Amino acid sequence: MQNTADVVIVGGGIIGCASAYYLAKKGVSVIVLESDGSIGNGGSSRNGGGVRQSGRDPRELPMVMWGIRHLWPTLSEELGVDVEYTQKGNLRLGKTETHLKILRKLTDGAAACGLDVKMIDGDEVRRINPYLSGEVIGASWCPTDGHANPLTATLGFYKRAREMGVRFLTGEPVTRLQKRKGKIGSVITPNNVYAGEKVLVAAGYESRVIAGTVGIDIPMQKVKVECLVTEAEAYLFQQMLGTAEADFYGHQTKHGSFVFGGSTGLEPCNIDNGTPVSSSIAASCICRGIMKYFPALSDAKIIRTWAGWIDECADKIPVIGPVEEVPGMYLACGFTGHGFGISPGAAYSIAEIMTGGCPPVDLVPFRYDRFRAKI
Amino acid sequence: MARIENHPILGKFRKGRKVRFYLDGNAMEGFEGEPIAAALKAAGVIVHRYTQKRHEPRGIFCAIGRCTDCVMVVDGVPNVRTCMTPLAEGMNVQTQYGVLAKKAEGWTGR
Amino acid sequence: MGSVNDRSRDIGKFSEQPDDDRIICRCEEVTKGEIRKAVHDGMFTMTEIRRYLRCGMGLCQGQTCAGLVKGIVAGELGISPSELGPATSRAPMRPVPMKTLGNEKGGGY
Amino acid sequence: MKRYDLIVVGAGPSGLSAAIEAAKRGMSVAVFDENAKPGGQLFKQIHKFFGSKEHKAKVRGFRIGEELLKEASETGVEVHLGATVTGLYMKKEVVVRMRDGMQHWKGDAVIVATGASEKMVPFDGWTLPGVMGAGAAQTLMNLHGVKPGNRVLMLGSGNVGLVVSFQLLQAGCEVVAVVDAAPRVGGYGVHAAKLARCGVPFYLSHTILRVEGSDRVAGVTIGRVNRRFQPVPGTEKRFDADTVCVAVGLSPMSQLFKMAGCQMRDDPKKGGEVPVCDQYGRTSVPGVFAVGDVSGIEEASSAMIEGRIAGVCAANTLGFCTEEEKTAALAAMEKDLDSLRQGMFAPQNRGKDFRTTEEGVKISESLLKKGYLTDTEVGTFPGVVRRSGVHPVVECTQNIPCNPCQDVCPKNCIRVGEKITSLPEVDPAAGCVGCGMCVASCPGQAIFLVDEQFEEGFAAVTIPYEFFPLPKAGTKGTALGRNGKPVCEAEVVKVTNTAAFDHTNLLTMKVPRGEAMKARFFTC
Repeated sequence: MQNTADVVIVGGGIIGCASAYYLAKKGVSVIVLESDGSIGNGGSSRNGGGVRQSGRDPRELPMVMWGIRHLWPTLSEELGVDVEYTQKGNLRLGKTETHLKILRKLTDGAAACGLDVKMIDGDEVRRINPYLSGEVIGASWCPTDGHANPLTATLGFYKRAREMGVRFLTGEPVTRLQKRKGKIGSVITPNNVYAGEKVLVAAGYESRVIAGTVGIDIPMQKVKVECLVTEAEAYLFQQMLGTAEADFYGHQTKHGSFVFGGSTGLEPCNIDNGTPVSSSIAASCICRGIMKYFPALSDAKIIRTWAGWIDECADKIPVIGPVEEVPGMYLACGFTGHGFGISPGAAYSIAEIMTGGCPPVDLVPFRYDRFRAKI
Repeated sequence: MARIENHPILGKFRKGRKVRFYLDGNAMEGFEGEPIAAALKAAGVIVHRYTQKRHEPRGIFCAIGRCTDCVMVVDGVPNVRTCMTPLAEGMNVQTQYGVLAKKAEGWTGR
Repeated sequence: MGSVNDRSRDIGKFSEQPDDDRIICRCEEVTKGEIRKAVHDGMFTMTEIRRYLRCGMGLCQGQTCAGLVKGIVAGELGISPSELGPATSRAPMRPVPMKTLGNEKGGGY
Repeated sequence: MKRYDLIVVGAGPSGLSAAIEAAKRGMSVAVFDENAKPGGQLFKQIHKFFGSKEHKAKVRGFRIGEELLKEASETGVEVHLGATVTGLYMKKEVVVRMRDGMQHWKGDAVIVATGASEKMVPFDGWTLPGVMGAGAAQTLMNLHGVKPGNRVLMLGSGNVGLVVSFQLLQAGCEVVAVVDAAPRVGGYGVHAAKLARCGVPFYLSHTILRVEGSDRVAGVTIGRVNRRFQPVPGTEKRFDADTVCVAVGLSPMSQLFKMAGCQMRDDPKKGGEVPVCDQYGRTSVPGVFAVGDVSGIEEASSAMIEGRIAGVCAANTLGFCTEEEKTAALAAMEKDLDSLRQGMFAPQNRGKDFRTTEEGVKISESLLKKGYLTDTEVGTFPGVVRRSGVHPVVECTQNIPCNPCQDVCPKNCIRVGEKITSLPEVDPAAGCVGCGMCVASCPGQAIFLVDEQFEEGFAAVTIPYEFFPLPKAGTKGTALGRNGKPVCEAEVVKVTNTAAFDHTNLLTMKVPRGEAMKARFFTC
């Protein structure tokens, strides 16, 4: 078994798979190690599928905007898998003045970064999406936002990278990293030792433990969030939706189901039984949230619910880039639950910087050592 | 006749009162409380829906609410499991095309 | 799934079979050929197959086809179906309308 | 949140049995079932069950269901119907859909008895309306009183396929064939024999090649398969059928266990994915139990005992009965369970190819391939004797756990012995009075009364008869052989029925003396 490659990637989620793909495109040999039995079985397949710019931290905006302009539109063709990318805009809804205040702040920040996003009133909202209830008094509207299918996008990156010769190993949990002569050396699992010139740690929350084995700590926590999906329904709308209060977010998929996530407010305290399992109260809560905005969906049947852990960074944006203290080691983690839409841009940037190229956007805001005490 | 009038072991089946319902607008008769699917079967109706992708016919397959092949549009709500849903007076039952009660634009085949 | 699964291992070339057009997942209308092809695209687990093709993700949630899909995937990989491990099961066990699911009452709520 | 000592999911035979044992010991018990009626599949089982007295043998399934319900209500079990358990969450929390809302309950113990669903096998045309599970056919005809079709082809010769085929005949449908890819009949020979003598043909080593039709089943073509189950060209045979029933086995509906995080195992002998359990039904999650088909496919009789065992075990764990009480209760139950798990069809013997019985009698190849014993083979079995005067002829030729024939005979003519799976023997010396209790009680309908000195030149043969219309004394018709082919002319001389026979009529027909050991069915 050949356990050596130019790059060893720890984590077979969408970040790991997409990074492997963009690296392979540059002719780099790659091994991807995934602890789970299945590819992309973490947050990559458990999110709401948003490919949006609005509502994001301004530090993330250049990267996600670049990805939406340059990567998402052609991704299905490039991967040979329908990732169901739909760019029909994002409505972030508000029902109260407080909501509108939150939305205005986000909108002003994003517009300052050059994003085409504006506040619209309730009537305008219902002109875009006539199924929304009269309770909605306003929204932010970003026409270049959209959504895609996280399942096929993640597996699409995997499939294409695999075809290009990337070696994927599942059921291979990384227990620690090992330095050699001051640089990154090997990646150790219970079964094997892998060696690479460079190592990318893209293992979601587990990245904290793994990076910790070479003395690097990223301040993040594990938060369990939940989603649900309805049976296929007649087509109602194509926009991505969200709310100021995060009652719910989601969209109608290509096959007709509505996929929505939402918050109970108990996320940081949730527990699991070994796999992230839905709580008994979240789905009901999400349904109530949705129906207030979408009375027309009250007869739609929920066929499945799921939960997933997100790697929530202390300042709620990811860590992306090299770790100078451990030459050869790179991090891409802490995506804080909004990693899906940004993943192609992030992975492309990673591939550039790992091969000595120039990433399309500045990675300084994502440095691993940016965290400071507040006073 | 698809109804069993007298069964050698079970005798006569106890049924609710006779009610009228509608299939795609046509008046039909069945017994109140029996599954919609049973009333349709008794009336010789076998096709419940046509599928979304291939537009192929489907009917009763498991009869106990597991497979969901027998779903139809009932009183305007799509994907109702007719094998589990009791028949009521005046119900409006419609053949389901994909997820709709009518063929979508560009629907080919049946 | 305790053991390492090398996704680059040789499982042979995909070759067409006469019954490839036969529906296996009745809800999502996924054919045997699509499932076999997906294995050659690297989908080696029930979870990946489901997510890639949607088989078992329709109204019945795989009640009818899970065993059939497992047999096909295992056959393509040249392993026994029991080695594939179970596909996940998620609530609700039966479809529930949003207005019902959102209406919690009794039993402490 | 409301908490019960025990929550049972599923009001079928095993779930109700578990609930009853727990409630008897003072536990507060709630049972949730998604159906409008309790009893699980028992209410579709209109045939008489096998086993012994302890297993409620010779009682029809739906009556066992009624008895269980009565017992449940007497012991104070709360049975909630139309109550769909949508999930088994952490800390043994059960969320139930009841009408238009959701209820949350917790149980100190949770017994999951969700049963099984039908397995399927795909073939060309299997999605056409008119192709359905055998259980679906059973539901339509036995619960709703609607015929699934007029001309039915049954795929699968296991007990479900055989039993449902017979029920189709009882509902007034025609069964055009029983088809199975296996080389031998999978279910009890006695079930096959009931069909064969009604003229249903068996096609073993055959499979469905295609079902034709544009909007509904219009015909079925089958073909022979070789040892590797590949179709043999040139062996096609077409049936003019409007319905195809599929009875290729059951698979446990074990989703709740997966959700609850129980350790699972894929076990072909148990029918599919099942939770890993000990002999009391305890899964890897403390306080969560599995009983009945969901823990491995078996008969309803064993499911009921499994349920009782888990109920007692849960009561013991939670302090509702002592270790001694538990041990005493389980000893009897385990003995009953063990006796059901004996013989050629026992779970541990699945897939084994028996050539002789435990007694050393050669098993009929004809029975296994065509569904009937040949006239020459029948005399080799200990239940078949010839003597003067009326006497039973027991055509029970495989080791199955069943002995009502021994219990019901007032004259001790029939002996099975201690071992419940032994072949019944007829004592040639015992004085049969011709009461017919054995004929009516045999769940396999394999016992006949024969009187070769009935009249000058004529014998009388008494057969079990469960069809409508019921012929009357004096009706002239044709006697059919074990293979369903005409044997001779026959005249009905008597039709009897008593409450004890429970709808199994005893039809006595007069046939020429030489045909007494061949005539086994009557048609007119």
